[in-house]
Amino acid sequence: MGHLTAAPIDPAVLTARIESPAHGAIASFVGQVRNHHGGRAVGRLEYSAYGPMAEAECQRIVREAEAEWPVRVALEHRVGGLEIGDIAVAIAVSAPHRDEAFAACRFVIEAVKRRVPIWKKEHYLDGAVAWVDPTGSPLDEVPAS
Amino acid sequence: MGHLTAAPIDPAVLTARIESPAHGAIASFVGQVRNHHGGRAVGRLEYSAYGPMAEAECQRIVREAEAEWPVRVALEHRVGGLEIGDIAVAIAVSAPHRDEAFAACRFVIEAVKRRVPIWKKEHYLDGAVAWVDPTGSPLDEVPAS
Amino acid sequence: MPAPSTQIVNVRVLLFASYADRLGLESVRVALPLLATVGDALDHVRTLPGGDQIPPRPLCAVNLVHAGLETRLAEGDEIALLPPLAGG
Amino acid sequence: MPAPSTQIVNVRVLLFASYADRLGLESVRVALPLLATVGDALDHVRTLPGGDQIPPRPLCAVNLVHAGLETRLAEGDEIALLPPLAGG
Repeated sequence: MGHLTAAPIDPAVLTARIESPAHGAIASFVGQVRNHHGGRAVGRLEYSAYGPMAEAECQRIVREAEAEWPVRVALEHRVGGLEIGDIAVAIAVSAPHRDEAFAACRFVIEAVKRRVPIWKKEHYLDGAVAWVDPTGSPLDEVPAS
Repeated sequence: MGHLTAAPIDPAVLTARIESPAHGAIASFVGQVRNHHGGRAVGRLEYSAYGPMAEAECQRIVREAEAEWPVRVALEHRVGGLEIGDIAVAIAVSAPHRDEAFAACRFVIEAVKRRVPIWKKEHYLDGAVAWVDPTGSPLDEVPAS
Repeated sequence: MPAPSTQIVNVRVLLFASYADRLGLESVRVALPLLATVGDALDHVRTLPGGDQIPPRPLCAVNLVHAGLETRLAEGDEIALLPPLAGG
Repeated sequence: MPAPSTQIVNVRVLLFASYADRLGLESVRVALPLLATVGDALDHVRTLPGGDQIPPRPLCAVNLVHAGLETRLAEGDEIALLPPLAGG
């Protein structure tokens, strides 16, 4: 397993895991904590997960990508508290050629966002806190007291 | 300038150059020397360039990407002798969102391949040497003596 | 007539993130009639205090796999009610 | 009648990679008539020993910018004949 981690993510470690002398192309994606969301200044955030399912779903996504394209895929998602600029998710994909590397990398990040049970609570600089709903506005906002 | 380098490329250095607290997405591409090409075992290779034009063209490509999308782009291409697994080209693109990061990253690698005057001489394990022509077969092959 | 115990499936429903906050709980044990579905478990949870804040068709999973409301439940199943995902 | 010097453009043609190997040289100075084009410079280079190995319509550049064969040349221009690119 090991797709979820509470420790900082190092993209170079992921890349090292999937490099191969037969693979000429590596496409990567890194998602980092932004300092704003929906026009509001974000101070920090927390990712929580349904751990066992999130691990299982990440593993299924990696296997699907590796079955669909001639690629090797590394995927890690951070959980717990993150600061601005911290890496939330990192994906590295190696392939013989770039078309496959890009296609698989894009597939993995889209699948992670659509399928992996992880939730994000944003702490805004104005003191408010909200669960983020990518399908709409922040949910269940707790206003600054 | 500085898009061409005779020294090993470190993707982490490129990423550090384009990171921004406002940018949540980083898409990267790395091209490495493969151990085969056209069914033949490659031992090492040499990249040569029309240096001043290659630098100018890389700079134009980066500027075009940064004009087309809200991105920051870092691009380096290695020249000189490379071994299997060495990085030949690295691109890192940061953007507020992943669509733009992927689109600009893809644009840059395609433009590099189509427009930057760099040539590759492959040294095969059987002793032969050839200039690579991506539009056809190896050119001007010098057979093993 | 079969024994009553065979007429019931005991399942656990897990709640996460905003749903857990709304109900003030992370897990509920539910006993449902034989042939009950994920939708039946959901209906039960929505009768709990705060449960009306869960939408009628949330994302659901059974035993760590995404599942539709029509999915038939078996004894010991772990059902999860998943708020809108926000990973990545 | 203008002085003869105004009737001529002096340019430099650079050769790279396989083209440089074929002709055994990396750079040629060429004097061409006024209004000459990249194509005219190319035609001259193709008359040199080994020059027939350069294709009739190679990739070309003038002063570090990709240029077509019809591009008009000016005094001091640097023309480059570029074999198929293989960077990236």
